[in-house]
This record gives sequence, C-alpha cells and structure tokens, in this order.
Amino acid sequence: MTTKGYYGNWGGAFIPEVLHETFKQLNLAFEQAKGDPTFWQEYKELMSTYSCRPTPLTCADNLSDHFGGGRIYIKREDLNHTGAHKANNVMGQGLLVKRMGKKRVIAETGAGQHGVATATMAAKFGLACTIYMGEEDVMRQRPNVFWMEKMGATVVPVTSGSKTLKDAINEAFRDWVSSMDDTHYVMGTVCGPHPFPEMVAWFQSIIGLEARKQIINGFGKLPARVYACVGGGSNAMGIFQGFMDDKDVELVGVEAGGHGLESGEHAARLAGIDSSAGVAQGYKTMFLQNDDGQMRDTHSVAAGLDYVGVSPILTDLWEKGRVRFESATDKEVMAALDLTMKKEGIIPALESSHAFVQAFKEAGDLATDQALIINMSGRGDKDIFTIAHAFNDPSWKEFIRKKGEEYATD
Amino acid sequence: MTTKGYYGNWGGAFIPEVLHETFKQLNLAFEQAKGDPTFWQEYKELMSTYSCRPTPLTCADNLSDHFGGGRIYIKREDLNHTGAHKANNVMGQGLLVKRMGKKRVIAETGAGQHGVATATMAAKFGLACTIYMGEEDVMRQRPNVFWMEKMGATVVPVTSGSKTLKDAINEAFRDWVSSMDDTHYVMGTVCGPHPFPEMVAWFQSIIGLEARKQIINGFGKLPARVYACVGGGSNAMGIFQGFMDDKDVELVGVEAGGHGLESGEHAARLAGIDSSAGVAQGYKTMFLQNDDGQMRDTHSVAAGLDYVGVSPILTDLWEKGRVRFESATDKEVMAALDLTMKKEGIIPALESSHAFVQAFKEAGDLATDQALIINMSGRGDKDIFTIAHAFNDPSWKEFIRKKGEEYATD
Amino acid sequence: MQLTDYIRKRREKKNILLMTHLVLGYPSFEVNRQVIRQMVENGVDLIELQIPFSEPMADGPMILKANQESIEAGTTVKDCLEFAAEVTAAYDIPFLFMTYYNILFKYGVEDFFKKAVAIGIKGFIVPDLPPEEGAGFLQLAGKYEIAPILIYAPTSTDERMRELAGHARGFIYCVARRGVTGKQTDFDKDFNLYMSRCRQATNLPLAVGFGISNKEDVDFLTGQADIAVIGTRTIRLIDEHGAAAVGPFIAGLK
Amino acid sequence: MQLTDYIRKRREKKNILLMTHLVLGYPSFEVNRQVIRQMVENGVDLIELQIPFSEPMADGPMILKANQESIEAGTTVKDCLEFAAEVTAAYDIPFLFMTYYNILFKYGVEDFFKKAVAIGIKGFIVPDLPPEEGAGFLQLAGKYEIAPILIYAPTSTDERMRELAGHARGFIYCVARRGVTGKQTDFDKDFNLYMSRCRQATNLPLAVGFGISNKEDVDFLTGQADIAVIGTRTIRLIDEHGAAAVGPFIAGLK
Ligand SMILES: Cc1ncc(COP(=O)(O)O)c(C=O)c1O
Ligand SMILES: Cc1ncc(COP(=O)(O)O)c(C=O)c1O
Repeated sequence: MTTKGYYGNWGGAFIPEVLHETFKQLNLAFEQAKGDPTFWQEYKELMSTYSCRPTPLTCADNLSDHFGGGRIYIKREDLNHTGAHKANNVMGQGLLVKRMGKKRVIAETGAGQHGVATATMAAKFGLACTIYMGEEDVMRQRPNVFWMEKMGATVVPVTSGSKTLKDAINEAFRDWVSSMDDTHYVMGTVCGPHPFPEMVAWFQSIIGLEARKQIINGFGKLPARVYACVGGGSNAMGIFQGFMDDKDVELVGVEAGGHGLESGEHAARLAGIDSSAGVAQGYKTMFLQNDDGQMRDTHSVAAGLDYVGVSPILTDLWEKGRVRFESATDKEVMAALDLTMKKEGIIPALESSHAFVQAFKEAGDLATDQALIINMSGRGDKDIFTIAHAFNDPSWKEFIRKKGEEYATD
Repeated sequence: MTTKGYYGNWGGAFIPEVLHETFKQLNLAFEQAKGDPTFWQEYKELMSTYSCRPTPLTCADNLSDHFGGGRIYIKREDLNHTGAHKANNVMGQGLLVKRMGKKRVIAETGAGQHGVATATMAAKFGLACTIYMGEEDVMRQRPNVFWMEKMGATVVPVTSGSKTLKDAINEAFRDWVSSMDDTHYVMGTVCGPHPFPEMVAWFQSIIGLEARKQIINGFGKLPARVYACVGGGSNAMGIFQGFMDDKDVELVGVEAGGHGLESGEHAARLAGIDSSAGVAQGYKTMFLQNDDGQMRDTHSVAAGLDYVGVSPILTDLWEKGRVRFESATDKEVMAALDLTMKKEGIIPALESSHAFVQAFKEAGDLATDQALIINMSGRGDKDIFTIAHAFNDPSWKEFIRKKGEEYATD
Repeated sequence: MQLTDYIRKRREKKNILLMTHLVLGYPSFEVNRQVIRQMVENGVDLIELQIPFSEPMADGPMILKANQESIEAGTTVKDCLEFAAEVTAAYDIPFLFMTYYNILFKYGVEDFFKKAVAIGIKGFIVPDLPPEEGAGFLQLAGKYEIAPILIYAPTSTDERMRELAGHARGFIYCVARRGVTGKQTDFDKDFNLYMSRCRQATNLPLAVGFGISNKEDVDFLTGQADIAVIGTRTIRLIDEHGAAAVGPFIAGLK
Repeated sequence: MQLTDYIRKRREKKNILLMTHLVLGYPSFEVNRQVIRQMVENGVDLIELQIPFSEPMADGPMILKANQESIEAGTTVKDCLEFAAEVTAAYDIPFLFMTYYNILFKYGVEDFFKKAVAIGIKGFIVPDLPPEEGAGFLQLAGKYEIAPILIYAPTSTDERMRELAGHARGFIYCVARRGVTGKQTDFDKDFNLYMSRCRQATNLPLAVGFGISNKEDVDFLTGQADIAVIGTRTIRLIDEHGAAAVGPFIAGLK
C-alpha cells in the first residue's frame, strides 16, 4: 500500500487488475525518463524543431490599454504545431512509447486537439493510432476529426453516456484493457490514474519554465497573476508550475461556467458548489456527480472543458489555497473572444477564451506596473463551426447551406 | 527616367499619375527603414514575440527514408501566427504604415492568408482594414473570410474578371487611387509596382536568413536544393535569398500545373510555354496572356497560386538561369499532401504542397549525404473545404449536409 | 470464511458451480425478480448483483448499456439495496455485490459494509479497486466478514497473483482474457496454462468469467475452475427473448 | 502640334469643347458606329476610343464591365484598329486611342504607332504609363507625331505638373478628383484651386474628366478648362436607353 501518485487527498491509481503490469512498466519507463537528463534534452530538441518552442510571450498592448490596469501578456501555446499545448504532452509521451517499444497508441479527445496531436505524433513516430471521441464532440469539432483521419488515425465516435470527454476516456480504457501488450494509452490531460497526472504535468511544465524566463526578460519582474482555463488541467498545470514557488504570483484556474453556475449546466468542479469528492476514471478528485456517485451531464461551449473531473493535482492546490478557481460562462467567452480578435488579431480557442474572460474581469484591478499572463492554450481555428454559429454569421450559414445542397445531390 | 525598380528586363512602376506622390512617399519611407538598423531590429522583435520566429527547420525523417535519397528538411512557415509566411511581409509593412502615419490598410488576397494576415496586423496596429478577394476565392477559402471579418476587416468579394487574385489586385488599386491620403495598400507578394517587389522580398528574406543558419547547424552544410511554391513569389524569394550567393545550391520554384501544362488550365508562367512578356498590375513580367495582351484565365486547386503574373525578380532569376522552374498538377498536389500528412503529421497548405511535389520527385536523385529544403509556406487548415472535397470524404460531406439543412430552416 | 466454505461444500456435489450476473434495475427490478427466481430454480449457485454506475470502465457495450439504461430509468443505490434485501431473504444462495468503487465511496465505505451485512450480502467485486488503493476496504471486509473478491487476469504475474491471494477472501475471480466483458473467449492452451498458474498462486476457489456463453464453455472449464460465471450472455438473452428464456438456458448449461 | 492647334482653333468659336469616350466593341461595334455618328452630328469635338483591356486598373465598375464584355464578345485589337480606321475616315474630328500599356506593348509599341498614324489617330491616352516608364513611348510619339496625352491629378504637386508638361503634347488630361472613372465629382473651391494650379503648370489646353455628367458640370468647367470629357455617363445612357439617346443628351450639354 503506497501513497505514490497522491497529491494531498487526491489522485491514486484505481485501475483494473488486468492493467497492473502495464502500469508497472509505464511507471518504470517514466521514472527512468525523469531520471535521465538526455531525455528532457531530446524532448526539448524535438519540440523546438518539430513544433515551435519556445512559444512566444506576446504583450497585448491594446487589451492592456483597453482595461487600463496591469499589462496583459499572452503565452502563445496556439503557435505550437497542431495549434495547442496538447502537442507538448503528446510528443513527450511519444518519446516514452519509443522507449517502451510499443507500436500503437490510443487516446481520448474532447476538443479534438489532443486527438489531432496524438494522430500527428503517431504519424511522425510511425505508430498505429485510434482516437476515441464523444459523438457530441465529433459534431462540435468536425475539422479536427477530418485531420485526424487524414493523418491516418481511426476516429471512433463514442455514443455511450453523455457522449463527451469522460465517455471517450472510458472507451479508451476499454480498448487498452485488451490491447495493452502493444498499445500505449496517451492520456491527454493531468487526470486519470498515476502516473498520468504527474507525467502530463511534467511534459507541460515546459510552458511555465519558458513563461517565467520570458516575463522576467520582457517585463522585468514576475507577474502578479497567471490565468489558465481548466478542462482536465494540463495547460493550467503547465504554466502554473513555472510560478509555483513564487508565492506572490497568484494562480487562477478558470472553469467552464456554461449557462451559469446556478443553471446546473456547466463544468465547474472547483469554482462551483455542485461537485463532491469521488473516484472514477482511475483517480480520486472532485467530480460533478449526484448523491449516488453517478456522474452528471456537464455543459460548455468548449468541448475541451466539458468534463466531470479535474486534475487531482489542481484539486490539491485548490484545497491548499494555492490556486484560485473561477468560472466563465459561454456568453462571456464569446465576448472575450470577440474582443481579443478585434484588439489583438489573435484568435484563442474557445477553451482558452475562458482564461481571457477572467483576466479581463480583473486586469483593471492591477496597477500599471504589474503584469498578468494568460495562457492561450490553443488557437480558435478548430472552433470555426461553433464560433460562426454562435455569432450567427449569415454569410457563413449561406456558405454552408450551399455546400450542403451541393452534397445533397451527390 | 530611371531604371530603379528593375531586375534585368523586369519590374518597374506602371502606376496611374494620381498615385505618383503616394509612391514617392512610400519609396522614401521604405528607403529610410532599410537604412535604419533599428527598423530591422524592431521587425525581428515583433516577429519573435507576436509570431513565432525563428520558425523551425524540421527534418522529415520518414519522408527522407521513404524516398531514399537526400535528407528532406522542411522550413516551417506554417507555424507563423496566422499560419503562413504572409505574416512576415504584413507585419513589416505594418511597421512602415506606423511610420507613415496612415490609418487604414487595404489588401488583395487569393488564398486568404494574406487577407487574414493583414486583418490581423490591422487589429494589432489599430488600423481600419478592407480586403479585396476574388469571389471564386471567397468560396474556396471561406474560413479565412470568416476570420478576417471577425478581426474587424471588411471583405469585399470581387466579381469582375476571373474573380481571382489579379482582379482583387485591380480592385485594391481602384480603392487606393481614391483613398491614398490615409490608406496604405499592403501588397501581398513580390509583385506590383516598385517598391513592392523589393520591399516584400526584404521582409520575407527573414525566412532564408534563418533557414541558412538552421541547415548548417542541423545538417552541417548547405543543402543541394531549395524548393518553394510560386504564386506571386514571396515565399520563394523569402527562402531563396538565404542561398542566392551559394552558387552550388540549386533553387527550384514550383508553379501551379493545374490540370496539366498541356490543358491550358494552369498558372505556370515560367515553367510552361504559355506566357509572354507584358505589363499589367503595375509591373512588367511574364504573364499568361493572349496575343492581344488580354490576361487569360488561370487554374489551380490552390487559390494562392492562381495568378497570371509572377514576381519580376523571379522572372529575372529565371532568365539568368539562377532559379529553375517546375510545375505540379492538382492531382500530384493532393497525393503529396496525403503522403506528408501520413508520414510526418504535417499538413501543408495546398500552395505549399506544390513545392513538396517537386521535392518528392527529385529527392531520390540526391545522395544520402545531401539535403534539400522545402519551404512550407503555410498550413492546410484553411483548405479544409477544398481538401475534404478533393478527397471526397463521405463523413465530411454528411456533416456539411446536415449543417446545411440546419441552416436551411433558419 | 463462510463464502469459501459454501463453495467447497457445494463443489462436493457438483463438478462446477454456476455464478450468474445481472445489472440491477435493468431492464427493470420486476424482470430482475423473475430472472433471479428462474436462476435459483434452475440450480445457479451464486448471483452477482451489479449496482449500476455511470462510468463502468471495465464493462463492454452490453453491460455498459444496461448500466446506463438502468440509471436513466431512475435506479438509485437505495433501490438496489432494497431489492438486494428482498432477494437475499427469498433465496438461500449467496448474493454478491458487483459495482465500481465510487458507489461505495459516495455512500460511505463503512456504511456500505454495514448495510451489506444487514442485507446478507456475502461478497463484493469492485473491479476498479486494486489492493494498493483498497487498504481501508480490505480492512472493513475483514471486520464485517464480507468477502472481498479480487481479480486475476492473464496479464497477472505469478508474483502478483500470490500478492493478491494474500488479500482475497471467498474466491478469486479469474478474468478469462484481456479486454472487457461481453466478448468471446478462446479456450486454448494458453488458457490452460493461465488456469494452472492461478491454481498455484492460491488455495481459494477459482471462478472464471468473461466470455462464457454456452454448455461447451462450461464443460471446458469443468476440472479447471470451481465456478463458471455467466455475465453478458443472460443479459442478451433477456433483451432478445425475455426473462422466461433464462430458466431453460441455465438448465441447458449442465 | 496638330492636335493642340485644332483645339485652339476650335476654342476660338466655342467656350468649351466636348470630348466623349467609348469602349470599342461595347455593346457592339454597330452601336459604337451609331453613337459616334450622333456624337459628331451633335457637335462633339474629340472622341476617345478605348481599346478594351482585361485589367483596366484605373477604370470604375461601368467602364470595367464594358471592357470585359467587349473582350468576352470577341473584340480583338485588330477589330478595334479596323473600326478606328473606318471612323477616322468618316468624320473630320480628332480621334484618340485610350488604352492600357500592355495593349501597345504586346502589339509592339512602334508598330502600334505606325498603325495609328496610318489610321489617322491624333493622340494616345495610356493611364498606366507614367513618363518614368515611357521614355521609348514618348520618343516614338514625337517621331510619329501622335500626341502623348499625359494626366494631371489633384495629388500632383506643382513640380510634378511642370515635369509632366515637359513631356506632354496635344493637351493635358486633368483628372477631376481622386479615384476611378464613373463617380460623381464635387466641383468646389478645392477644384478651382486645382485648375488654377494646372493652368500655371502648362500652356497646353486642359481637358477635365472623371464625373462630368450634365450641363451644370460643363457650365461649371467653362472658363476653367478647354475640354470637358464625358465618359461613363454616355455608356450608362446607352445601356439604359439605347444609342439613340446619345444625340439629344449631347445636344443638351451646350
Ligand atoms: C485548446 C485547449 N485548451 C484547453 C483544453 C483543456 O484541457 P486542459 O485543461 O487539460 O488544458 C483543451 C482540451 O482539449 C484544449 O483543446
Ligand atoms: C500558404 C501560401 N503559400 C504560398 C502562397 C503564394 O504566394 P507567394 O508566391 O507570394 O508566396 C500563398 C498565397 O496566398 C499562400 O497563402
């Protein structure tokens, strides 16, 4: 009996017995990689030649002036290859897969970014690849599905449960318990059974390591606050780790407020009061569940935040008061996205836009000699169908209508 | 009478008298910027904090092994903010606009990448923005249109002529001859009247400067060949400039072969035999035109290559034998795109894929201790409608059909 | 332990015992009731009652669907406990609870044990609770004398099997193959080797589940295992032919 | 130069001359023929014949459309030259070619001049050929005694106007405002200032074009300019009311 893989009261590895050896091997490979300085070197090299690391830290002058408070800096994970921070984790796990000698990868995906990143990694590393994706997310993120398939991955729409991220995770586990001999499950966020939270957090820490250096270089001192959206929590953990020991830097996680915390239609686990401690999907954390322990339906305009659980590491940091949690509603998200596009020429993903909302609410409270960083976890290109729909764009609708008619007669 | 702005027999500034003073001012601003080392510094700083420069040079191991010849390197302009090399030029011109104190920018766009980049720059620099885009390209590149509009630009579909890039250029000039007092025309490629070819080439030279350093670092020596697609010629000029004085580096420009050179439906100006010297759109070059001097309809699956003229600088280099020109057909382009996605997890824009085609044809001819560089001018996300259509993807069609029906009842 | 003794005694008369499985509240408690009666009347030796959970990670499509539809139809944990109390009172064979850990966790693990004791439940199968995470659970199982059924898998090493044996009571649930519930299993040489490894690792009776669906499968297991577990097969049967089909099916397995 | 002389002489009798414009082959050469007859019969003093070009960068939507439709209908440069020969032979007023430089360039600039001389064309207006690019053109214009009509714009500085005057022959085409053909022009104080700057820069007659569409405009120009140029207005008139409407319209301008 070990408390390895626990963060305070949270975490663990609640795995079916059939995966016991698989996790043993994975833990070993991960520990070896962590202990091997050439591994991190290889990882950094890969990320700087195949992706675009270090990603820039952009000073958003117009937004800063608009809100008239602290300087707003944006950490540009959108400029990663495949368009989101998910690439960091996936490429790191890809190197581990190579070391373990496995030939196939599987993954769950919500927004599709993790699926695209995994399909990309599989193509680059010559691995077979299957991606599980909730049917609702398949609809919301169709472009990403298309690209996954074109990169040679098989995308399996998951029709069980709420047809979103949690169900995709279940399905990925169902695959893994039969395929573990040659297959690695590339968990997409800092959730799931140990060692995944620690492993994903480790790969994502590259964001915070860079950001800390960059803000000191660019602004001359540490930021007052750092904002990140929280789905599973990987981009948040990624940037937060750079500032964890800087006690004066306030860390703010922003969850999906959906139609509002009071509506019940949201995915706020730590910012709201609808969650409670539970064990599911292989780990212990705060879940959105009913009194029986059945998971509840969640809602967010952002597929990547629409999840019942949250990283056990973040739950611990929340419990200890190190990270403050807030939520942003779908409506606030669209407004923040609109403003960011118009003021800075930058298109955050719907997920990332949640972090922007909270930063915008609070930027005015900071003094002009203070700074804040928003982690822009990804770009919004993938969200074109959702965004165009939400903005009710008539020419987009007309375009789709015509295309649809063209295909109707096929 | 001056020969300024000429490259051998090509170039010049064939502009309406009403723009005489505007060009004088522009030439002056450009000359001053070129002579001012802080300008280039400011430009590089902007590109490294707002975009992701230097962009990586990726070694494509799988493709290299697949073709079994020279090592294939890919210069990753797709990782620029907005997804293509167009950002380099636009941000540079944005800095010039600031210096000139103008308040509005206009631009033509073909693939929409230059339009998106210009709209982005306008948002960032607080400028009004109008984008002219051929109606056919509006259809082909709808996602880009949507983003331009969301960033606050007005997109004007151009219905005259062939409804593609050349017509958008004409319309932009028609705007400019009335608006020049407060408006700068951000020409998107190394064409048009002097100083545009020189100016755009200068900003794009950042690609080649980086690539030369990177290949020497990564491969230990210069490449045997450098491949770039050629629409107007800006990405090609961008990378070629890094190797111009390296006489042993062969430079290869790849034009749109469309349905084949013999079909007449292509946009091969220098690789084919259908073009002749002419003067239009403000400069002298080889145009696809008939015996009367009327421009011909061109065709390419790639909106950004579908153009009747070509950079006067490239025409000169072609005439002098410094750059070899080839063409790639639409069909070859789809195959190269498919292979690149599957082998490397990289999605080149349809334009860029032309360069991949030619590199793939010739990679096997090189020795394994030689390298070639492909300039990946942009990413393929923008092309999803065209690519999904070309691959005849049934689930994409089904998705669009359903969305279309949803909007039909609106 | 009482459960082990029951199995041993019963085995004196039978070459192999039958354990069946059902998802509580699916398709309804009324059908559960009919099915259980037929099972018992046709000689089933143990019954696994699955309390539905929204995230049944280790179950295949059939049982997954049953879990979800039961919950959607309004089944609560309280309903399940009441129903269990009814059937344990009505029939004189051991009933076990199968469910995922969150159901216990949210109920309060010790409260759940107390309730199970009160109902007369003999064992718990919790597929997502390995002993590394189950220290408290195992201790309570001892305290309340409810058998914690642990699981062997073909991927378990001999060492791991011995370790699990140290924590298990009642019997060992040997998963016949990799994967989730509901798929066919190849009973081949590898399987024989696996069963002999299981035997060597523990003195507890061995139940074999996953993919057992007909008389041939049961016959094959006879001599190698103490208990054959019929899971998905009866759920499918009821879906297709109704509760009344269960009796003849069970009868035909012997 | 003969063209300047013609204008001066004609101006002795008229306060302001009229120059009209048409796009060759639009809507057809037959309509061009009727229109020209009516123009001449109603006292037009000079006629600009635009040889259509696929990229008429300096033209607005109306003339752009005329250019394109003419080309689409099959009009060739050869057709235009033949038609021009016909009308120069038929009418005793000066005809000018207006077109973009590529038409001359592809034909061969010197060949084009020779042909124009043979036809009896008096001047060329090439809006995309500034003198910086037109050294050869200007030299040939001198050699073949065809007036190279240069353009002043409101954006031209005094210095630039003087420079252009040094190259121009025949008359100066003063563009009334920024922009392309076909939009309304405000004839205001700024315009008066512009015209007086034009006057000071050159001794050549001044034609004013862009946005002149009715008698008031022409009256306003009288005294400031030597020639009023009617462009888009007649094209629109013909589109809407047919060739027969041109005569009365022209008559009404005086
Ligand atoms: C762009 C983007 N941001 C954020 C998230 C949320 O995940 P996490 O909280 O693990 O960063 C996702 C998940 O798909 C995503 O695609
Ligand atoms: C991605 C991309 N590549 C290439 C081109 C062609 O332009 P150029 O030849 O100027 O690089 C375009 C033009 O839109 C483009 O968008």
